[in-house]
Amino acid sequence: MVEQIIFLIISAFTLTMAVIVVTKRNLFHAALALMAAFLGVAGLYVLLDAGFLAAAQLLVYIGAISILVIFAIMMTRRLMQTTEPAFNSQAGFALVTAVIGFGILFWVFYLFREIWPLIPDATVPLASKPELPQEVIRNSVVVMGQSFVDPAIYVLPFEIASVLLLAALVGAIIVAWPKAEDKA
Amino acid sequence: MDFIQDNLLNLVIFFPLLAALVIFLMPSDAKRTVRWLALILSLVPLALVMVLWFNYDRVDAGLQFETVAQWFPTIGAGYHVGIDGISLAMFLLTTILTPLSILASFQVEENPRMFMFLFLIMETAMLGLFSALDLLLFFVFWEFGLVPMYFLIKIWGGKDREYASFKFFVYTMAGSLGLLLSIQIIGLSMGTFDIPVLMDKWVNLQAGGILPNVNLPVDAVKAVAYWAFVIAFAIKVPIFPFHTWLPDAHTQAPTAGSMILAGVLLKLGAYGFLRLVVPFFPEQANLTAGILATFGMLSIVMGGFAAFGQWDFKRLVAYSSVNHMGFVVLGIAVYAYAYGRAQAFTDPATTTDAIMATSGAVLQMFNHGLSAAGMFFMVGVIYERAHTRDLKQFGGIWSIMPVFGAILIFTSMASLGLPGLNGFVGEYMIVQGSWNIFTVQVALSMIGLFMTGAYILKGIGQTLHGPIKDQWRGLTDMTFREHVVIWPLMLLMLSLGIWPQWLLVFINDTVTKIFS
Amino acid sequence: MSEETLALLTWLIPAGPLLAFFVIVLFANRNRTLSWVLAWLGVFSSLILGWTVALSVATTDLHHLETHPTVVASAIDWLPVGDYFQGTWLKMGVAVDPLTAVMLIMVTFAVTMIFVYSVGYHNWGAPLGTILGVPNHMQEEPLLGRFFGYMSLFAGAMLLLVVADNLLLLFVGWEIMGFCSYSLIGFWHARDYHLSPESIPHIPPRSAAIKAFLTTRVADVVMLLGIVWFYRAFGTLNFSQALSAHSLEEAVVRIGAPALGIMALLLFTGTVGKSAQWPLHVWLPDAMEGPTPVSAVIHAAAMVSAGVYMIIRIYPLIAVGAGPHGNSAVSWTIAGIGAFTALMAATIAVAQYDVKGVLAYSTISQLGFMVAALGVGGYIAAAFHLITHGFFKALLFLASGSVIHGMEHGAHHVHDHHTDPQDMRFMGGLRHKMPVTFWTFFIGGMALSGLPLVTAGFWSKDEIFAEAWHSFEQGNALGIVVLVTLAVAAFLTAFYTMRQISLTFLGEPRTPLAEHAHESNRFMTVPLVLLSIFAVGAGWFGIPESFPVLGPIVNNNFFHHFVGATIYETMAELESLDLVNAAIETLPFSWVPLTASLVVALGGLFVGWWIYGRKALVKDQQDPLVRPLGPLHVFLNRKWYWDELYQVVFIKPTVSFSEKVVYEVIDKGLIDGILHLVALSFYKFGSYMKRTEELVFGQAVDWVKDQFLAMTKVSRQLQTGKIQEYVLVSVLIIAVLTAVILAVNYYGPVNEWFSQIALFVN
Amino acid sequence: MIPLSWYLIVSALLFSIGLYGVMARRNAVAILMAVELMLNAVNINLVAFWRYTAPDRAVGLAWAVFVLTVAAAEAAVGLALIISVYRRRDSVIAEELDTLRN
Repeated sequence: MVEQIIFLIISAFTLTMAVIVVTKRNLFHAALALMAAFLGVAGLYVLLDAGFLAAAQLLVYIGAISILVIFAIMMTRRLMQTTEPAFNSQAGFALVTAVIGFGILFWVFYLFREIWPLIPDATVPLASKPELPQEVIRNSVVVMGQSFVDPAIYVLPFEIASVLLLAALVGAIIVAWPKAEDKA
Repeated sequence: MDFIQDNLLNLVIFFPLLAALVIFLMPSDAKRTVRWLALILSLVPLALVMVLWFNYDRVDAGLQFETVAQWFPTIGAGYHVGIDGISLAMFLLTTILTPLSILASFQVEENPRMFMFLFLIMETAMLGLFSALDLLLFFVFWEFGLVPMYFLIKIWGGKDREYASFKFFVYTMAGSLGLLLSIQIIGLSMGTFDIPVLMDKWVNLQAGGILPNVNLPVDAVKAVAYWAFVIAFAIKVPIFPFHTWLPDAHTQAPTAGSMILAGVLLKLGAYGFLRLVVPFFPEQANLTAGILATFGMLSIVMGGFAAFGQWDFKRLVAYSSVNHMGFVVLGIAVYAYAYGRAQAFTDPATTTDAIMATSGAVLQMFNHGLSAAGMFFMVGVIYERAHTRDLKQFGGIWSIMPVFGAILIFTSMASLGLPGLNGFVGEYMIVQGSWNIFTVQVALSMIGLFMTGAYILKGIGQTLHGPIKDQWRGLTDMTFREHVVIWPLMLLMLSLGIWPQWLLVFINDTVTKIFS
Repeated sequence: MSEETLALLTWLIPAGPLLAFFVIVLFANRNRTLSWVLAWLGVFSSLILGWTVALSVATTDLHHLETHPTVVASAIDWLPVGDYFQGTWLKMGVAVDPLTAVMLIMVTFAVTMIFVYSVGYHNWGAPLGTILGVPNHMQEEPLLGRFFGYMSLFAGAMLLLVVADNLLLLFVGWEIMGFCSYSLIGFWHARDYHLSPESIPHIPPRSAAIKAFLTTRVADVVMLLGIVWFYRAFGTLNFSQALSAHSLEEAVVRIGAPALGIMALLLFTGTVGKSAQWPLHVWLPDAMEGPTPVSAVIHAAAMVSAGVYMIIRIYPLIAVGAGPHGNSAVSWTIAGIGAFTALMAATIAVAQYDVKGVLAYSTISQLGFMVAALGVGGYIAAAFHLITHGFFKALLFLASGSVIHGMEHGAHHVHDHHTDPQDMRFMGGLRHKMPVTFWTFFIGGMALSGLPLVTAGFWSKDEIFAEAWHSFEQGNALGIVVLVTLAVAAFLTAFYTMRQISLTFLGEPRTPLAEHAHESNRFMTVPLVLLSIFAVGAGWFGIPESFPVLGPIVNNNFFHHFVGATIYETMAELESLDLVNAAIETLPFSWVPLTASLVVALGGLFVGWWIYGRKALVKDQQDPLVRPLGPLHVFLNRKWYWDELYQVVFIKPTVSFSEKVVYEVIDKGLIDGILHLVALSFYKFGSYMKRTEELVFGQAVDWVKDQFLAMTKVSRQLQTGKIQEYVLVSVLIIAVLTAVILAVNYYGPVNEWFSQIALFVN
Repeated sequence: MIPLSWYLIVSALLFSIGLYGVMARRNAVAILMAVELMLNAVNINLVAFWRYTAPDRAVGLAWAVFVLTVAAAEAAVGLALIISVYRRRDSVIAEELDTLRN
């Protein structure tokens, strides 16, 4: 019961923040809301016993990406006090489309209601979070960590990801490099 | 009050971050407020460090003010901080230099809010690194300190700032990749990132074994990890072949940036050697100490020659950092040599050598922090007025700015290592400690010591001496604010030169504890 | 006086000038009068304290001194090394033994005289000079405060060095003096010379300053190695502890006497630099660019004496290093360098025209005497000559300064600012213009050339000759070499001294400058008179008992016994251990060295008088030596071309190595080259990816675009190039498709399909 | 006890909101933020499925981490692009950036 309430609170918070992100005109506030939304997501992870991901979420999203976004906003400073409308001409269509999209998705869930029940029920498999011994939860990250450095499983994707990061880093710097002719 | 007493160290570390956020929330156009607020807030950590200083227990010179918190237990990464005499000295240096640098950058007109924000963030990063007792935490702070410096150079730097900042960033990044990988392997195999624990578990792995969890041969991993660590820190120090980022970064950085960069950031590398490399890899360190000493010698000599070859005053000072940090490396080499062999703990003469060289290295770190910051500030002062750093254009400044001239000579002499000022004590201790162990390297490094004199005199002579040149007639002497920045540094230099023990006893006790 | 009081007083000796330095620099430097008053207070306090301490040492019983030479010893913990709570410290302290005492007498007095003189030399009270950093003739030096600040620091450093009880503190004073000499030589940093080819070559003071500092620093860094080795070998830097017979014996057992010899040579290198011995002598003549009081304090009282003082301090180490178990090469090196320097400098001095240049080279030469004396074991002789030389050379420099001052006055009077007032060829006949200066200079010159029986120089030189001869009698070939070389040098000394006196003072004025020169003010003349007393009297404390006639009359070779007591017992023990060749002993009288010194002194003076004094040079007359010596004279006048040689061999290569090789080639070329290569490869990779991307996706997009374009006008509206519209459209399409699939297959086979998925999921 | 579907619904909502932002905002930075929201939605799905169906295997977490990585890279590059575009065109309004057209 408590868990459900917590879940609802966190979700509500996250979604409200998300809405603020996509609606607020002042980009800086939007960015702050974005940080909050990330925080909420991290909370969901915690509810899902994925503490490590929660930590990573905090580090990467709130620590890195949000700061990055804020720096970007800083650098394109003039846009912060922009008076232009926040939305483009097709905002209305977009809203409709988004709603339709969600409708479709929800329909899918509805169709799948035998497998993924919509209401809590201890008897049905996926209607409640399966109870697990703590060490399994604990172990999960160890398993993941090992799978990253285990040649048999994920070591290749892991290294590729690392290289991708570095490449992105260098690429980003190179792209953001002002060419001589832009200096003017 | 109890709260402050109990969480003193955490407060010192994270107060600057708090201050940074406060600064960040200020309106961007309130420049004066931002500056003064930043200055006052940056004085708080100094006061807190004073409290630390007087509550520090010298009798047991070990780690103190420790805080251990569960951060992510399943991989054994915790929030673990604590300081000993070495960290304490670095804390003092950091918290003294930050307010001075902030005061020195009052004339920054372009978005001072951002500037101060970055500065305070950097202070937290540095303090955290100097007190981190958890590898992951150490690495986080390590990278954390990188970003603000990058932007400081990139946004407020000189005309080649893009090149310099890019070089600085990528160089250090390249170093820390290997560092990250080795930290991962160590943590994964040992199941913990806690440095004190690792110093027992990791160091005492029996050779020829297989690392748990990762199934890799111990020796190979240790060898690789050792070099990864060494290179990461060697780039930061910087040691001779990895030093070319430094002149560019220093030359392009704003004055305050150079002050902190030379004053504290370079020390991060040396600190890494002292705190991680040698204690984690005693055997490897002992085996490769000779190489390390040789590279230290090369940094001293090459840095000296390169500095003498400069005609850009700031670049000259920048190269002097390579020259001076070379002595630190030399001292660290002795530490590496002695730490890994029992003889250092039994034979009193060798013990004395090791203690002298090691505490000399730490003292030299502190001293160089003071004198380099002072030199960069003085260069900044003259640059603000003359808008050039070309030694060929200067000349006769002393007759126009007598006070500036006197202070410049004082700081230059401190960095030259004139006895009676701070530089000499550290260098003497290092040379004394290294002589019997690395006789050849020490003897050769004397060439570098000679060149120190050469380039310092070149700087003074080209700037101050000579007949007055008409284009400098209008220059005004130092303002009150500039005096407030430089005098604390000068007082520290003098006090450390005449009565070094007020600081040295803390360092010496910790080092002695290590070697007993 | 109790030992504690003495210790306190000893601590206070250097304190006065150092305090004066800080007060002047921080508060008083704007007020010139206050500055020199403060500086005077400082040096006078150290004069009084120094003489008090020295005399109370001198009055202690001699036998007690021989057993306990270190009368005053007081040290404080300075540097913690190792376990703090077991009190392992590197101590700093002061000590006074007979050697220190005599040094205190000489240094404090000479320095005080120089301070007094400086006030007059800088025309205090005259209208204030206007140009900073250049000499303002006949006007008050505007930077008098700065001058006296540096001078006070200099004096303080020198006294610190003298009373230091350990090598490190000595080195501290040593280096601070180096810095002060740099600052004072370059005191007129803005001065530039516009020289005509025939005039005396000068280099700007600022270059001379750098030259002095760096040349001595070459030696200092080597000396630092000697110091650290000393500490490692003896476990302490304290002289009396480390250089006691016991610890020396232990050291010999541990590392062997030859190692000690090398250590001694490393330390001796410091002396070579500071005391301007060949090959590092080149800085000293150029150091004459400083104000004359600076020349006096650097080249007579303080700095150059410090070098010799240091090797006298560590004499037991040298003796052991060169002793029976050691290597005689040590003594050969030291004595050889000393003797060669003495001779070379003397020859150069013969052909100089700069009144201060002659004195500069005579200083180098006299220091060579001391070093050589020490090389042949003349511990006391070296110390004796050090003291006497300190007095009469200070006198000579100040007197020459007074001469220059008079000449400048003349130049000012006739508004001639092109003639070099230091050039002796433009002087002459100053005897009547400046009588006090003349007589004091004359006394100093006689002392320098060792006029027999009267002057101090005679007794100290005679002692050196005696030592050399004695060591030759002991069967050491080195002795005779040194004796002969030094004899020749002494002859030349007497000769060039007479030449200088004749050129400067005798005959008739050769220029209007000399014509209108006049005596200097009291500030300058009083010190001259006082110093000249010592230049004569100092020698009478060292008359050997065995000396014919005079010896029995005085019947107390005070200096010998007093200074000898410093290491008398140590050397005796060492000899009993067969670690040194000879202990400190009273030399048997021998006619050979006496006749030698008599002949060279009188002969040199006579020849000098015959050539220069008999009929003095008239206006525009060439130096009579130029024609007979021919190219040799040029060679000597150009100082054996050492400067040119070093310029080519050391300085130019160093500069180009730094600027071209290290910076351009290694840093910029090699290291950065590699870096840029890496960066470049990144760029290339990136651009390559970009091209492929354009090729593949770009064309794909174009294809889609063409398809759309092929469609009707309506659909054409879709193709706006606006990414967000694409997103919107595609999302709509996907949604519709999904809906259709679901709707159509809801009751169809899709069910099983779903259930399969469900099974997989479960 | 929370059914899996709740997480799915939340993530679906989050996704749709992000989608709306992507389609409707003018400022490129805002679009980027919306994209981040969508990625987070995906991660929620991954983690939820992992926890409910395969907690003993690393697959869900691992992929979530990869998504995280990609998100970081994407943010870096995207922002870099925006900044350079801003430098070049002095504007980051998506509507005005129609270079794709021709």
